[in-house]
Amino acid sequence: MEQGAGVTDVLPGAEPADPVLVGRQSERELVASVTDDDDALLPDALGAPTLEAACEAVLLLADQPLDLVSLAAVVRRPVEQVEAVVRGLSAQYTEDGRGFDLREVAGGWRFYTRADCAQVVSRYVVDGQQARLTQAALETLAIIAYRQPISRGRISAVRGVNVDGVVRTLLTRGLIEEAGVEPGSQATLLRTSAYFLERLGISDLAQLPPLAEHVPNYDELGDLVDRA
Amino acid sequence: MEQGAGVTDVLPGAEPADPVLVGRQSERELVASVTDDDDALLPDALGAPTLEAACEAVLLLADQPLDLVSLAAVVRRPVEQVEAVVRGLSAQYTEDGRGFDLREVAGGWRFYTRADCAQVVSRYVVDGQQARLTQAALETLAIIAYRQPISRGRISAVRGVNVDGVVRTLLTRGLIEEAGVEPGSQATLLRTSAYFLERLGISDLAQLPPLAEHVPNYDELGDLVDRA
Amino acid sequence: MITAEAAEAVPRRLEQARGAEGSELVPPTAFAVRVGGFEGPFDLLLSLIAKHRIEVTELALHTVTDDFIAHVRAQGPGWDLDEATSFLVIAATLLDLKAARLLPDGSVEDEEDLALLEARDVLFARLLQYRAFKEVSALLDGMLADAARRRARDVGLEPWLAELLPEVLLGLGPQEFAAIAESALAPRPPEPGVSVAHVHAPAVSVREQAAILVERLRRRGTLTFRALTEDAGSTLVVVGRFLALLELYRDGVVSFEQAAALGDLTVRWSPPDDAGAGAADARAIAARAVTDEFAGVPAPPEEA
Repeated sequence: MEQGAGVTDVLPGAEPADPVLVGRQSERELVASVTDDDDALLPDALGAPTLEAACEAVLLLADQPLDLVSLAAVVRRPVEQVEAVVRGLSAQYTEDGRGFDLREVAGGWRFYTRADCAQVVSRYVVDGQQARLTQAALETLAIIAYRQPISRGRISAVRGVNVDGVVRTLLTRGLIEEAGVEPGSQATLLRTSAYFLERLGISDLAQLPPLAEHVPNYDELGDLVDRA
Repeated sequence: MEQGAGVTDVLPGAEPADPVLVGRQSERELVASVTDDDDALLPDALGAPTLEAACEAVLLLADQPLDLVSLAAVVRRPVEQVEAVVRGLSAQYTEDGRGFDLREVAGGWRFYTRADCAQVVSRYVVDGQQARLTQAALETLAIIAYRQPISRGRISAVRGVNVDGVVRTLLTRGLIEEAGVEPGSQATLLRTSAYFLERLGISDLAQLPPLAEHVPNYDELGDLVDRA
Repeated sequence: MITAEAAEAVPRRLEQARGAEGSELVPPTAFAVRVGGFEGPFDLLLSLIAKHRIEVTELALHTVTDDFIAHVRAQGPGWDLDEATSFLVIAATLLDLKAARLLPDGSVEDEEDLALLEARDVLFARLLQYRAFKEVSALLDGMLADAARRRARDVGLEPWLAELLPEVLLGLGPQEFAAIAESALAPRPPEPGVSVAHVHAPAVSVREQAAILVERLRRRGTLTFRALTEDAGSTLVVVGRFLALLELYRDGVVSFEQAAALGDLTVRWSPPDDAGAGAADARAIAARAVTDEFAGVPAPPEEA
């Protein structure tokens, strides 16, 4: 290299990379080339191999019964067509004796366990759950109790670990509940439930013992999180 | 039951299952009856019409990968038999082009949406799109994955930069976790989490791409680096 | 078929994902401080090697040394000290290697040559190691993107099943619960790394020491080194004063006398007429005498 080369001259990346060093790139390029695929933007793109598969995939994730109008909007097909497919799938699962069942409840469709598998699933639920909370769950519950309403993100920031699983457990056990969304971030806020008070043996949050002075309060916490 | 009856006499399961109980009862009644139903305690009571259906029903409820040993315990069948059934179901769903997929991830099985339905699913699920990892995070994660347990200092040595901030973020996202301290230095050791395997879609660390392929004369290299 | 999300998540290339297009590749959620688009010295070095189309194992690294040095220089101020150090260590190693190449075909009998060879091997080893992790990290990125195309079913229990759950047993009262909250909310102690506080003694400014010496020598004319350093609190201060004396000697404002080897060193204030006669303030003389070579010593974070 010549002496006195300008800084811009030595900036890398202007030339194509040495193939020796890049290596193992075929799949990378393959994926990159699909990025521009216009198909996803077509108004009638299904986004799945078949309408049946599309409905199955979406319904698998549905926590609440999903009404056909919403489902039709997601799969971008007429409601009648979607309804026929969903009813067909449901009948097929029943005929095949599947352990799951696609049922219409409260105006929407959702996957449920089949009724004649009730014994095995109740055994799973009862055996698998500990009556006692883990230390991680207790700590998360304590943070929510003293800093409510609070988002998952802020709890994570305090605990230094991901808390999604623990929060879901606390929700399932009825110890906490959702309390709207944070105005700015749109993050779901969490608070303790009446059941929590009952289990702790107090009648009101005001009866929670005060914390020592040194514990950072919510606002400082927010600053810390924001700066992080 | 008479007072003083021997322990063996009060053990349940002596009578055959009541056929009424497994019929088309409402869920409520069924559950109420199974909770103290002797049949549920029969050592080999499946609690479902077929082993296939039992596995499907239980796996539908799994909110994290369910290992075969636990599943076998719930359905009360040998692990080998359960494994064959689960693998068979998974293959069948794929063959039938279902929108759902039964996958072995992070040491267990769980229902997922099928990859080729990703577009329609992403239209339905607006939240929770996984944030991409930066180059720094990926490199740090790779070093932890292949060298675990490892301290921050050693990661820094490999990358040539301070990794404290990156490690904190990986911890918060649940991709890594602390694994005790190094005996001599008292430095905290880090390892990847089960969630990391899940995010990567693999069942255990052995499924990581082999590192040795990327390092010429791997053994000699280790010696040199250790001397550094 | 590939979702926009997944496809966007994948194309992270290795070396060419740099330079002109580099900024686009920094994801919006970037949380790492990047130095001029590089994740540390190895990253930069690899890019430069790629640019010059050199195989890492060809040991022809000296051709990228200038680039590397230029890049380090171009960064200017504003670097994190840790980061700058790691870059400088590698720049220094590269310079050594380049210097070795410029010498006429050297034998490796010299101890220094051996050390140099070892430094080279270690640098290459570390570079290869880093490259390996960089390559697999790209594979992991692809796996993550691929796995992100599937979503796990993650729904709440059906209500009738949720009711089967046993009552939660908190197993503690309000006071114990408050104690858990306190420990969970307490700031976490910093990582108990190896303390290096004892290594970094408070920095001693040679310029300040020179000012002290000039002040004393102007007043007393002649003093022994022992006398000049008897109030020095630490070895570092003694060293600082010695360096200051050398600077002052070079500037011709002091002279030395030593009667016998290892005997007392006598320092005499002997400035040229214009420097000593006037009312020049000690600090000014010291400042003039002590060049930038020592002036750049960073201030200690806090005086011990």
